[in-house]
Amino acid sequence: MEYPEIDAYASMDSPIHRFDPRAKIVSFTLLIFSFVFVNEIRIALLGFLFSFLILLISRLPLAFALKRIRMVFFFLFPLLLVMPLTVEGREVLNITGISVSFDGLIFASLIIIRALAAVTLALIMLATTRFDITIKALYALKVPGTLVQMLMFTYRYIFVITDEFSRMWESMECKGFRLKANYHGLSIFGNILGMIIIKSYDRTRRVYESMVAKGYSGKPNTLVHLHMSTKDYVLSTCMVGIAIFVHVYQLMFTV
Amino acid sequence: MHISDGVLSFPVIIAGWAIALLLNAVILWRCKCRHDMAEEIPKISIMTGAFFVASLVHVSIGPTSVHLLLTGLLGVVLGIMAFPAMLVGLTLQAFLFQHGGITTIGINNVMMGVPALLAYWLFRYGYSKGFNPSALGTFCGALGMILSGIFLALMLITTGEQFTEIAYAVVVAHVPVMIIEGIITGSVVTFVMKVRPELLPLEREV
Amino acid sequence: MIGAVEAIRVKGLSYSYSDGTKALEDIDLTINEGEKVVVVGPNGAGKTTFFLHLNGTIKNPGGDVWVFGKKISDLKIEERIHQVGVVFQDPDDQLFMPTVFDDVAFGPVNMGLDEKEVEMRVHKALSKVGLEDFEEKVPHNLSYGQKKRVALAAVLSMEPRVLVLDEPTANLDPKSRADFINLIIDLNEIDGITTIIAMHDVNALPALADRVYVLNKRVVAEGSPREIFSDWSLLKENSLEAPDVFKLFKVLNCFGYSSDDLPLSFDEAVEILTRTIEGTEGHIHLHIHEHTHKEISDVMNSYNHHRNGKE
Amino acid sequence: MIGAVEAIRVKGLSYSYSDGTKALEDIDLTINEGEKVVVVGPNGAGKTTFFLHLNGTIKNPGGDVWVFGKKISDLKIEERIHQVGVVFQDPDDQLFMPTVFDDVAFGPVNMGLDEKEVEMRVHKALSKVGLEDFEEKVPHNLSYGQKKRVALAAVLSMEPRVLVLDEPTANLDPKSRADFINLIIDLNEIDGITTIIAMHDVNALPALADRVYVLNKRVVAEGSPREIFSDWSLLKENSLEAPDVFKLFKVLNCFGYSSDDLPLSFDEAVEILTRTIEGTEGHIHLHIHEHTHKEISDVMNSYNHHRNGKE
Ligand SMILES: Nc1ncnc2c1ncn2[C@@H]1O[C@H](COP(=O)(O)OP(=O)(O)OP(=O)(O)O)[C@@H](O)[C@H]1O
Ligand SMILES: Nc1ncnc2c1ncn2[C@@H]1O[C@H](COP(=O)(O)OP(=O)(O)OP(=O)(O)O)[C@@H](O)[C@H]1O
Ligand SMILES: [Mg+2]
Ligand SMILES: [Mg+2]
Repeated sequence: MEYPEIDAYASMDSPIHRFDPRAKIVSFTLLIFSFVFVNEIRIALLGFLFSFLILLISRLPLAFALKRIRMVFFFLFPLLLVMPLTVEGREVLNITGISVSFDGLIFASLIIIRALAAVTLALIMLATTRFDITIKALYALKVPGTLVQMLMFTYRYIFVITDEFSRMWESMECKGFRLKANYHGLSIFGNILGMIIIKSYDRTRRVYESMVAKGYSGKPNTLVHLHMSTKDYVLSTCMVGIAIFVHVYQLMFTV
Repeated sequence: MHISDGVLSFPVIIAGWAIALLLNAVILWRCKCRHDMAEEIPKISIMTGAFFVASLVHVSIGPTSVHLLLTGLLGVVLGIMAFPAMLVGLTLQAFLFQHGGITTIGINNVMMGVPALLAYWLFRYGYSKGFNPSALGTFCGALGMILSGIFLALMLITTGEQFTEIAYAVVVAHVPVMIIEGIITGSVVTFVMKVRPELLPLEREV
Repeated sequence: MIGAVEAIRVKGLSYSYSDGTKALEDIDLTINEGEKVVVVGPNGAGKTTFFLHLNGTIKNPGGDVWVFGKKISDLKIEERIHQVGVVFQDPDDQLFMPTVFDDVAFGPVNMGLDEKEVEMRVHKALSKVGLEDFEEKVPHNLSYGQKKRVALAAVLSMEPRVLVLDEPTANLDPKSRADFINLIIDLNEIDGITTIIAMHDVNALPALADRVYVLNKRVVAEGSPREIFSDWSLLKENSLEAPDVFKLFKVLNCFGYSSDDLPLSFDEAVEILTRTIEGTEGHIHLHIHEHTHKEISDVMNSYNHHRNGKE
Repeated sequence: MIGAVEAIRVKGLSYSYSDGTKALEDIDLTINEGEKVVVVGPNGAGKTTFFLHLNGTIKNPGGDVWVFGKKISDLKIEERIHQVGVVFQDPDDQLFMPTVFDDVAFGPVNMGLDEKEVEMRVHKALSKVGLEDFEEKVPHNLSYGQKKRVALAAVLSMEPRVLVLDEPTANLDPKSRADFINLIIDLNEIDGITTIIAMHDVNALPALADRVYVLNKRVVAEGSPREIFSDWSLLKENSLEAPDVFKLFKVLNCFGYSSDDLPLSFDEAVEILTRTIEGTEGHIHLHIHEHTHKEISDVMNSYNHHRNGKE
């Protein structure tokens, strides 16, 4: 089982890496929301190209990025096959009575392009900052402390539990078990899962004890050092500008 | 099945966020009044971590493989805290693995969190009426899954009529997963009842 | 020790878990400032439970713990964590923040210190455990020994006067184990921190103990390591063993080597041997007389009690 | 050993984890049937990774492992688990069924045995580890030492010819540790099971090893425990130590006790001492001559390498 190492390349250097994490989160989130609600395929395509441009600027290894981005494509690819058949519209092809509609094709493409733009931006946002700093930036952005802490601790324990789970899995395989989708296999899997839940539950007590031993009272406890420079202001203004412009342009275009 | 970015329409997404944030706020506020948050925060976090890891397992059915959602189980184990746990889990899943989407975290939270809450209430109610916990677990696990599927279908239909056929297909596709999750949830409940019954929120309220 | 300051005093402490498990019964003990105390006892004896009382994690109205003369229930959190720091066994339970820096800074931040002071303490604590350049590292990329050190640093940064360690040497390779033991000794001897340690590793015990408490729900015995290890029936009843070196000198005694000082560790053994041989004008006789075999088998039987049926 | 059956043969085995961590490099080794072999090495040396190859959990096209003359990749699962059983360190990772019976029956059931046979094997395995009446218990409620035994029984029930144990003595109290060691020795000597063990506990090592491999990504050394522990630079480079008893006899040698047999454990020490003293007509002289101090400090320096700066 692999660790979720999204920030493996966070220590590289690029203008995106240097972008203040708070400004990065705000402007990328706005961009994502903006591109996702575009209705015009040409504008969506421009948005995707823009995202890809930022990916190039960020110098993240393309293999790393594409491996993650293509997941979305695989997930949505069936739409491209189904929607031309189910959506009514201008017919481009008629295969033995089944009509393939142009509108369906366009609509499916639009969805996929929007999703690709969004996932590319999200990937860049996360991959160019160490995950702990992203979480601290959320705190600095006044996201409620309870949620930020839950994100932080969950993130940390994903690694611990992944190790634990792999060890349990190994020891089951050693005894000749292979997970198959039959009743026996699934109920054994339920046992492992139950064991994981019990072990994690016991761990919650020990972790809480060690937190209390350090004076924990439920408030977030990190030092955050982040400084906005002029460059950060300029860059985020540009991105917010683009996010807004896309929709203004679309309005004018469709009118 | 998470919803990706770019599929749903603006009003649906915004409604999703609104409901999700409101429910989370209410649940956390209620929790703050009844429990010590200092104790609840590490508890929810680590349990969320456990579910996160478990949901990365792929079960192969025939030529394809599905990864688990464990909606019903989350509800049965965590009670109403399953809802905020789901928010945290989905956020990390979207960010770390690109499962689902960023803009759809809210709607996904509702789509899976509400069935989790229903599964929890049903489980508690059934248990207090003396039903067999294992059978109840199986039922709640299956119910959580199929409700998520139905919610997803409803949301697709609300977004646009282009999705009508796909929405039906989605519900049908959820049936095998529903059976899988039912069996798994049932055996987890059996296991926990035997080994560590105090872990399930049956007598106490969460 | 006359005039010694009482660091920890426990009187009539009993505790049962909510499921009814009786973990502690009527514990009475006093530990002075600057002492090194080890608590031993079989698995499930209540060592960890006892430690949870020392820093107020378990709130127990049924028993009293005084820390430097003040009742622990009357202390404010910031005061309490400044007095007693507890390092638990599994480092993964204690490193809950995303980076090493955050983990070590966690306590000081909770104490309400200002940023400068927090940073200074983090540097100091990390350099004590020899991990100066690890601030930005992520806990899951550390080795087990390194995690243990970070867990210790995270408590040292609160600058406690009493340091409580639960099984500090478990799972470490021999070098890391030796390093960790030295680190603890330094903290006690150089920084004057009182250390209270629970452990199963009897060969490492003598280096870490001025005094030993044997715990098995209640305090079964108290004394110097030598006193405890000399009492084989005590050891047997509490699933303990004596260090190999100690047992070996018991045997040497049977062979006519006569010294009342029985060493507990290798270093001490060398020192005592040298001293004894020099004291006897340069030589010692080891010989077998008629009772020797009987004496040896007595020693073997008393100390190898856990291996019955194997000889 | 001429005519011995090769239980495990590994040739040119290398392995890197998917994140690029090189865990094993060009491992070559052969273990014969009936041997007791211990693998030592610092934390992160690749011991656990190596063990995962022995029963095919890690599928590695880049290196070959033969079990009783057959390539492990060619064996069917049921055959393979009948040949090699692995017991991991943390018993909680291995016990996932609601009762002890189910856990011990798990392997045999996966092997496709019929009910009668499964039950018989479970009884046999549980009686081997001394837990006859525990079938209906919930593993989660057992003590740590008992859990370790159940984890072992769960592998014994598959009746493997080779038993692989990862750190069997970690976290056990002294009695449980001694019991567990004896159990392993019995399995080897009475049942003829080949045992391969990874551990950090050098004081327990001699009892469990005919032969030692020092692993540190590659096989750094191989030899009898005595040979390995005599090579102090090897120990130093691999974060190891020698048993206390062994070091002590090195010192006795400086004092003029002359015996080439250096004992590795307490029991052996007593035996050797008795033999030597009897052989020298009932007595031995220990004395200090001019070189003694120098010799002793050499021994101390070589063997206490992990404590530099502390003496
Ligand atoms: N949270 C808990 N709820 C119920 N019982 C508990 C709990 N924690 C510990 N116990 C029980 O209390 C007793 C004392 O446990 P404790 O952990 O203090 O022992 P210990 O001396 O630290 O043992 P070890 O050497 O194995 O660490 C044991 O019987 C244990 O099973
Ligand atoms: N699943 C994994 N993914 C990536 N790297 C791993 C994984 N498991 C282990 N490693 C790395 O491989 C190396 C060998 O690890 P291994 O667990 O085999 O060591 P070990 O000798 O068993 O150590 P220890 O004595 O601490 O148990 C280490 O550097 C470890 O960090
Ligand atoms: Mg303990
Ligand atoms: Mg290992």
